[in-house]
Amino acid sequence: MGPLVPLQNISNELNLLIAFVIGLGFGIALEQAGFSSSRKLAGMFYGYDTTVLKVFFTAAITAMLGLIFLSFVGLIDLDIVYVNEYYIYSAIVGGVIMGAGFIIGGFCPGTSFTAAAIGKIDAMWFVLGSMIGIFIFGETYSIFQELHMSGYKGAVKVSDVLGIRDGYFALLLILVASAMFWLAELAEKKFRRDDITKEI
Amino acid sequence: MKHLNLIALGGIVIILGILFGIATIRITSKYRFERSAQEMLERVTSESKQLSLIEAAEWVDNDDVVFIDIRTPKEFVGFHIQNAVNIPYDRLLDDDYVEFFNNDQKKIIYGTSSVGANAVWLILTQYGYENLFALDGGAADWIKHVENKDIFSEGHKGDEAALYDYATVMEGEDE
Amino acid sequence: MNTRVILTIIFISFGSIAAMLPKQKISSIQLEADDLLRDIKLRTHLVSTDELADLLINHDPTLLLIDVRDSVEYGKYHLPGAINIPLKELLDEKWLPYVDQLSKHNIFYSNGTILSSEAGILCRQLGFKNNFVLEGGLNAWFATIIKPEHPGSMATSEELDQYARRKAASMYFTGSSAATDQNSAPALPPVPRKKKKRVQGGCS
Amino acid sequence: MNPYLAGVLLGMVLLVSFYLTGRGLGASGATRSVVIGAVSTAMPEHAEKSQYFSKYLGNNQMKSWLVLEIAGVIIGGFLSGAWAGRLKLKVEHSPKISPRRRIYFATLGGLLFGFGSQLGRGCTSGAALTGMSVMSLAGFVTMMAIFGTAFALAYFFRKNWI
Repeated sequence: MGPLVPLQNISNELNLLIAFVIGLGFGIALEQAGFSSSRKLAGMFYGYDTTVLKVFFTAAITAMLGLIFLSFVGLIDLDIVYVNEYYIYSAIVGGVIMGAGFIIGGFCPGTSFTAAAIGKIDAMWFVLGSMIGIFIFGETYSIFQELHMSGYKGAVKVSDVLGIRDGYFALLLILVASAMFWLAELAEKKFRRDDITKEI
Repeated sequence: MKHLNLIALGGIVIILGILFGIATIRITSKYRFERSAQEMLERVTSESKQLSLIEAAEWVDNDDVVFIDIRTPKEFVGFHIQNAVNIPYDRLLDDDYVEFFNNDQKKIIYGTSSVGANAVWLILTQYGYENLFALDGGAADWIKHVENKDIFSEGHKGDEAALYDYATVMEGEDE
Repeated sequence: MNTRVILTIIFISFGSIAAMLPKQKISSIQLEADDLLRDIKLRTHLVSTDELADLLINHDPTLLLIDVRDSVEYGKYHLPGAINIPLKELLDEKWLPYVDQLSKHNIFYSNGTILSSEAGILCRQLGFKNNFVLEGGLNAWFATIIKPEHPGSMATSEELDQYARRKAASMYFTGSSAATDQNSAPALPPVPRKKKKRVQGGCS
Repeated sequence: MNPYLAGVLLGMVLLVSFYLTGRGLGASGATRSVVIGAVSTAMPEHAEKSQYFSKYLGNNQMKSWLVLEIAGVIIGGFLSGAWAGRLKLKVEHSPKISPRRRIYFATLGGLLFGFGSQLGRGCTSGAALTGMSVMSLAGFVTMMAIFGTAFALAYFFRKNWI
């Protein structure tokens, strides 16, 4: 039964090798999705290229369904899988700051690494910028500590909040995502910018 | 026409999915427990449903009481308590016995050992049957202490009685 | 037909299947009456005193003995390294990390077998893994390991071997040389919780 | 690659990560490890005194795990880019702005993202994507906050992009 590393006493070295291999897959998937271009990523917010939405939701749904089925056949113990802890205010405020960073910088940390890997100089500066940002946060932590720690709700799942089974929630999300994919493709036609999409 | 094919394919997948879903729901046991483990724990610790050999022996000729022998039919034929019925482990939940278990008679379960009887008592009570008791002592103990009437000579101690004074034995072992 | 439609169809069908799956937690599939009766018939949950002696002598790190008698009896005597979880408290929140876990092999014991087997069955029913019951309890432990009886002159060689092993084990557990060892040896970690702790950290 | 297929691929990688390690993917955590590594080498006393950095000092396995994962990301991205013929050293920018302006904005965006990812306990990969896959409420909230804000601010920065 998985997850293998916490349950099967996998050695530290092998664990790190696993990290590297997973990273390889992650990098290839991101790059293949076209996330190594900030103009493609930013297209999401102007409607001419909605790859971000498509990849994001497809990936989340694939993994979500995979987890549900793996857990059903007894291959993974969902009790052990990490569920992000919910601190209301820091999640919202942090998300807002990240959103601003996204539209200004045109990357998110993961994509900036792949973009830097294929030679985008702006992405390298983005990585440097995020290091400075983290450093600033560390230095000013005493100011933000209260915000960082307030509104703790534990590792809650949406399905628990709504009081429905995981499977129902997955289906609901799939239906919502299908509608969004459809809208996204409509938007791509409406806000079409051949001059940009041809370049990236 | 290509569209129709794909839609048909999708439909088939969905129907298969629904069938699979229904099929998996049926996998779960039909013998669901009536009481939760928590309730059972309370029951186990608050009231004892263990009958000692002496207590049980008084009930042998009583019509309101049935002894249930959970050993194999072969063992049952070899020896069984007077008027006992034989229901082996794997048949206890059969539909044939539902009515039997649900009547008001007092039922005393016994097997090869106290432990087996107690386990069956626990499971059946949790399953929802009432009026069940477990014999503290197996068939062999019954022969030795009840059939051969030497209850008072040696006395059968229950399964949980400490047969040694453990601490003293451990200390005074050097004899 | 574009990729979106195909993907949507696949997702919705799999999503429907996911929604149909019965709710269950694989980590603790509760057993029902028929499963439990089968288990008990097969006696898979029982551990013999000889096996336990082996485990104790070898200082098996995965072994955790759980005394289900009350604390007074536990105080008078208990097996080396055993912790005390009175049967009444078995399902209390504070003991859950001990009984519902995957890293240790728990062996319940009491004077006889009834109390411990009740503990074992209830845990097994809740789907808790790795819980076993000492067959015969302390009575059998003393009868077979601490004060083993010579099988008599008619004994087969297996019986004699077993007797020799038990005698040796007896020496180990009672002998003065072993006394100090016994008290200090199976020093078990107070909280062997491994399972309920989720994996640490995501990306933050 | 078709975005949906890429999404399925990414989802599979995420699933494998869950199956093997019990946690999803991450990116900003690796950056933090690097920052903390740098800070504790340059000024070890300061790092120990800092309330935030000191939390992550010491022999923390998470640290090296994410760093190696990101090493994989960089190499994987490079291989994939080489395969698709996208390797090129350049500053990618809208023709309406200068490369210099693009770099300023990229650095500022990175700064905000780095800061926000620490406050919000994870970036788009660690909090939003991974969080959504395990149906974590935090994941959905973070995702909506990120994309909501980006949409809301898109108008003001349109010159940079279109």
